[in-house]
Amino acid sequence: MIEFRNVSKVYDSNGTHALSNVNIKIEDGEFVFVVGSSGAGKSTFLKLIMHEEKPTEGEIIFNEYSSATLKKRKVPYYRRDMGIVFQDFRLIPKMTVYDNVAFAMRVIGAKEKEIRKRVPYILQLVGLSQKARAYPNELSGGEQQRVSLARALVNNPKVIIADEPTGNVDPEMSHEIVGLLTKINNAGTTVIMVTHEHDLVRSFQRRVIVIKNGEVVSDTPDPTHAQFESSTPKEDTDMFFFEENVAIDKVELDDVFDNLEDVVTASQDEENAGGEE
Amino acid sequence: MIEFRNVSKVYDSNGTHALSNVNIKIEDGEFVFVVGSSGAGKSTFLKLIMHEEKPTEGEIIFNEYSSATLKKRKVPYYRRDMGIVFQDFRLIPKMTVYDNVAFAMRVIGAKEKEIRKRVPYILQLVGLSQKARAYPNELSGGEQQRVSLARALVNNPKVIIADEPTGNVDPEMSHEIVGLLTKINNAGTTVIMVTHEHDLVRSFQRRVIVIKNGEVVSDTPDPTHAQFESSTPKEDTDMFFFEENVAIDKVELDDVFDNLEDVVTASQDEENAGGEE
Amino acid sequence: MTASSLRYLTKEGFRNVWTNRMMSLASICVLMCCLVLIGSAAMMFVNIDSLLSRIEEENVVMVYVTDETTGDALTQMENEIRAIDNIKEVEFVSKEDAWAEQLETMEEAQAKFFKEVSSDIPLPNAYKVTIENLDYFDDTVSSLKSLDNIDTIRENKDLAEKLVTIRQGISIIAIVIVAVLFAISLFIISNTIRLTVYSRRLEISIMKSVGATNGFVRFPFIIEGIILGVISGAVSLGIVWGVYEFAIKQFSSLLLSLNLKAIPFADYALPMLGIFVAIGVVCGVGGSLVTMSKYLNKEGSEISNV
Amino acid sequence: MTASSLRYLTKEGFRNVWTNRMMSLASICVLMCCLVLIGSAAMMFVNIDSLLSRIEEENVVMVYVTDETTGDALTQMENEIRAIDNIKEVEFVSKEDAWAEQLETMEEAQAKFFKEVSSDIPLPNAYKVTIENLDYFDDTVSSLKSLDNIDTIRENKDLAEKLVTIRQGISIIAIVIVAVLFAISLFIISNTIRLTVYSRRLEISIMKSVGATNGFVRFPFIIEGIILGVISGAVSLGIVWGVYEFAIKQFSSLLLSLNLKAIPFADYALPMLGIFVAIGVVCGVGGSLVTMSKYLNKEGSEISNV
Ligand SMILES: Nc1ncnc2c1ncn2[C@@H]1O[C@H](COP(=O)(O)OP(=O)(O)OP(=O)(O)O)[C@@H](O)[C@H]1O
Ligand SMILES: Nc1ncnc2c1ncn2[C@@H]1O[C@H](COP(=O)(O)OP(=O)(O)OP(=O)(O)O)[C@@H](O)[C@H]1O
Ligand SMILES: [Mg+2]
Ligand SMILES: [Mg+2]
Repeated sequence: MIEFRNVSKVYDSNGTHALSNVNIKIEDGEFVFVVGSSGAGKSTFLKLIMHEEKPTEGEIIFNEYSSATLKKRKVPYYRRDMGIVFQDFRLIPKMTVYDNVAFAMRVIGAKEKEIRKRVPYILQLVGLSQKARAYPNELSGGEQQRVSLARALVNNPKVIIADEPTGNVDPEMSHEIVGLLTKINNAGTTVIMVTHEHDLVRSFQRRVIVIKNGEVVSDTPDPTHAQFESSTPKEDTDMFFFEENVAIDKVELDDVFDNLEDVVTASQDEENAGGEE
Repeated sequence: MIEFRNVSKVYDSNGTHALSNVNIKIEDGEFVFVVGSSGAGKSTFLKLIMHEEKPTEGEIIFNEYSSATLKKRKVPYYRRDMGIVFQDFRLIPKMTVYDNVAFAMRVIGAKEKEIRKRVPYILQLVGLSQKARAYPNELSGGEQQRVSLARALVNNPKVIIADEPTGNVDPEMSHEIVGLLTKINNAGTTVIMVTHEHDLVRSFQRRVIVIKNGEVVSDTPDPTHAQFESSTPKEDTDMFFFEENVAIDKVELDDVFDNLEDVVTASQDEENAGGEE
Repeated sequence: MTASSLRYLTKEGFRNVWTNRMMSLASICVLMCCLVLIGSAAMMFVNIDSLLSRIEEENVVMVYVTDETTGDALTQMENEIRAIDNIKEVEFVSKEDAWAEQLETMEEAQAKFFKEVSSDIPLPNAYKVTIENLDYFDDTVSSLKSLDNIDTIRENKDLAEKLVTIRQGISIIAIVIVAVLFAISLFIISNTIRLTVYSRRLEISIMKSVGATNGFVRFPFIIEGIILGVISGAVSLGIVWGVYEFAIKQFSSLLLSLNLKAIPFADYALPMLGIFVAIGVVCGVGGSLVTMSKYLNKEGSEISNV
Repeated sequence: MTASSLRYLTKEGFRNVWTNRMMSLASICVLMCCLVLIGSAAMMFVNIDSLLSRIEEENVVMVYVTDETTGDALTQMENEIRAIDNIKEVEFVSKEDAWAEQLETMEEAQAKFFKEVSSDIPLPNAYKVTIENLDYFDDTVSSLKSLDNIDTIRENKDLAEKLVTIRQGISIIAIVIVAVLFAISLFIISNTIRLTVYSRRLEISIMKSVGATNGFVRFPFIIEGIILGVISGAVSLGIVWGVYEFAIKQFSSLLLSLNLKAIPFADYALPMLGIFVAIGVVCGVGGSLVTMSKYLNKEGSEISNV
């Protein structure tokens, strides 16, 4: 069970209020989609669960642990109950795909024999058997992402935390991946997945948490009622920070870039047109 | 004008045939979507255009340059005609967002005064004015991606090459970004964009190049006829590389992961169900 | 930690030496340079010290015996002198020998003059007493003075003291120089190791975020440190040895003309190897552990700033 | 390159020193250690050399004059001696003084004996001639021999030669040691710089992929190298100076007892500063440029392997 109690998170370095007063409870065995626009605080939400960041206020309960009292020494053991797919993959550059995945098993002291059986199986599951001996920098973006997924799955963890695990793969494969996660969830594993692909959320009818500007604006077991989209997203985040005149002097450029509002409106029109096609 | 003449690319390090015998011609002012499954060779296609990789066979013509005769010394100047959004962003970690974008202008010797006008304008265009003083590691994934986009746009290049520029942002913002690129394209700039979001391709009716296993399998100005999806994608890439028995001994795991074919079939069923909703 | 973990981590340590070979090489080279410097300095001072101690040996006290003492009395006296502490050597110099030697050193004219003047020998019999340890020079001389049948004692206290001062001074200089070299080496090595660990902080941070304990992350670094330390210790010893033998050969004519013999390196090889390897291992292991703790203590997302 | 680019790149060089302060500090420290070592060794040898040259100065040739020479002849002779090349000092020693001095050094008994035997002085008058450069010792002595009124010449060729050999030996040792220190320093510094550039290869590669020319990427590194070189050169000079003064103070009693005076540092400060800064800048700039070319020559995607 994961519980957020009045959690707020402010990043010290530049005072960004990433999350404000979040109260959420995720029961064991749930499958939760977390959606929200760019910079809304989704990754922060996950980082708080995995204790990579500590809340500025409030506390996070994970099973018997509380973020307020968790000792540094205990963090590695705490994380071993989780399988995490990082948004930036976090593969070890000096290790092959096989070793990257095996590393997660080695960390918990698994036997070499077990590793030799399990890792190929998992790699095959994400379609990377052929790339086992490749290094991360020899992989395509989607392949790297799948290695990160494989590493998260390999220990058969109690909770799977996936930060946009399908951002770099094609829609078919996205569906396969979420299908895989659903299967794992059906066997009792909690799955928390951040995604931008609303198609996925619609296909797999699960609980959806919508985060907007650091606040949970919607939390519903039925995605048809979830408010994915905010009406004027850009103006939320853009505050015309610079005092200087942002117009540029070259005339042709003015032509090209017009002004901001026009672009937004135009593209939204097109989106509406395209979406209903 | 960009032209591929019988281009093949084999990565030496592990002998991967990333592209085979590609013949493509992209005229000035075109807007091209490049789609294909993970590992198909899309990024390789772009890397060949930007001369980051050299073709194993054939040659690539970009305006008056040919990849076969381009001198090392000339590469920086060659690249200045291009604005590139990298799949892995490639932001300089030690520079702020502002400096990262300004860097592209400084490289071409722009005046400080011009930079001070232009950069805020571009940052505002991608909705990042507020983050100008942040460092890349203080940004969310989508924000980093937009910085990379801003850097590609800032010099008003002749060609924009974007490798999944919308992979980490929400669908609305994706539409805005493509809308922006369309506007720029309307003013005469060539745009080549790799994407996984078929929605986008459908909304913006442009030329679509489909790459599959390193070959161009479809190249059509009309996306409705483009073959986005291959029927059995996984089996293309997975060759059951490992000889060992990939089954695992724990019974519950067998339950969870079933076998591969089942997963693929199940998820595709669900996809079909969801897509038509 | 299970046995299979240990096996894996040890293998990983070896593998890392190769994977990060650029940094391994840099560390080994820097360590080696420092060890070679220290070793060479040490050998130089060992030689200077032995040279000085040989000069010291030649510092003697002349004990002049009264003219009346002859035969048995002389023998008894020699035994008495030998019985005194801190005496290294006693040599009897008969007055005839002494006079002949003295005439030898004189100008011809002067010698002729003396020989013409008198056939008597103007010198007494004497004992040439070599003192063992110049630190107790005064005590020994007063013991000598308390003997019977002594005419005078000619001691060159000044020279003796100067030699002691020089030797002490050089010892201090030697210790200071070796200590300074050692400190500088430690500093340079720690800097090098800091840089190598720094360039691996991404790796460390990823390992932590996958659930590795600090011990698990550290272990391969320890193995690496040991490997690098042993290699650089052993190679440095070889280099110092080679340089030493080369230097001896180069300066052989100088050494011969000064009537000196260089100390054989073999006497020092084994302890030096031990010290070198110990320094290497301590630096390699200690350095990386200390530096690493900085990155180990962070939880997570500080990675990026690569 | 436009003026605004130059301005930006220079600023960037300064900024980088601060942004990569860990690495800057490491480089400066390593450079400093090496320069301090070299400087200290150089000062040590300068002092040893001056000491030896003072010992050499005391090496004299005694020119004994025939008994018949007196008055004007003596004066003329002194002038003749002075006219010879390579003569540093000429001192007249009358036979009375010489005899008194010799008696002084004798045993009491012996002196008494001599005084009783004869009131004649068995020594001739003499000139104590100090030779300037021992390398031309033989020439000078034969010039002296060719003078009139000379009884004998007492030259201690052996000692003179030994001193020359020792001094030459020490000069060679000094040069070898400073050269070795220098080589080792270059090596250590290049390693350090290689590591710092290595940890910035991601940055370099990104810059290149955005269209920066090699010159554009290099320029801030050049500025950085100059800054680091100047800082470490200046600080090292300060440290060497401080250490030197401290050492002089520590060993003042030893120096006094040996009747020596340390060479004042100020004489060497300026040239040493120049050399230090030059070494620092050359190392800093050269090192990073050489290392960087490896990364500059790659086109693109080799970045990742961080
Ligand atoms: N380490 C950090 N220091 C300072 N600010 C940060 C840091 N990490 C994130 N932020 C800021 O916090 C806000 C939320 O970031 P977060 O990464 O949670 O967004 P997100 O919802 O994951 O967005 P995306 O979909 O783009 O990944 C953003 O405005 C971001 O700039
Ligand atoms: N540097 C490299 N060395 C070796 N193989 C590589 C390298 N880069 C890519 N590959 C391989 O070439 C193939 C094509 O890679 P590419 O990056 O072009 O795929 P992609 O179409 O961009 O995929 P994605 O959508 O996942 O980014 C992949 O199988 C990949 O593993
Ligand atoms: Mg995120
Ligand atoms: Mg790609």
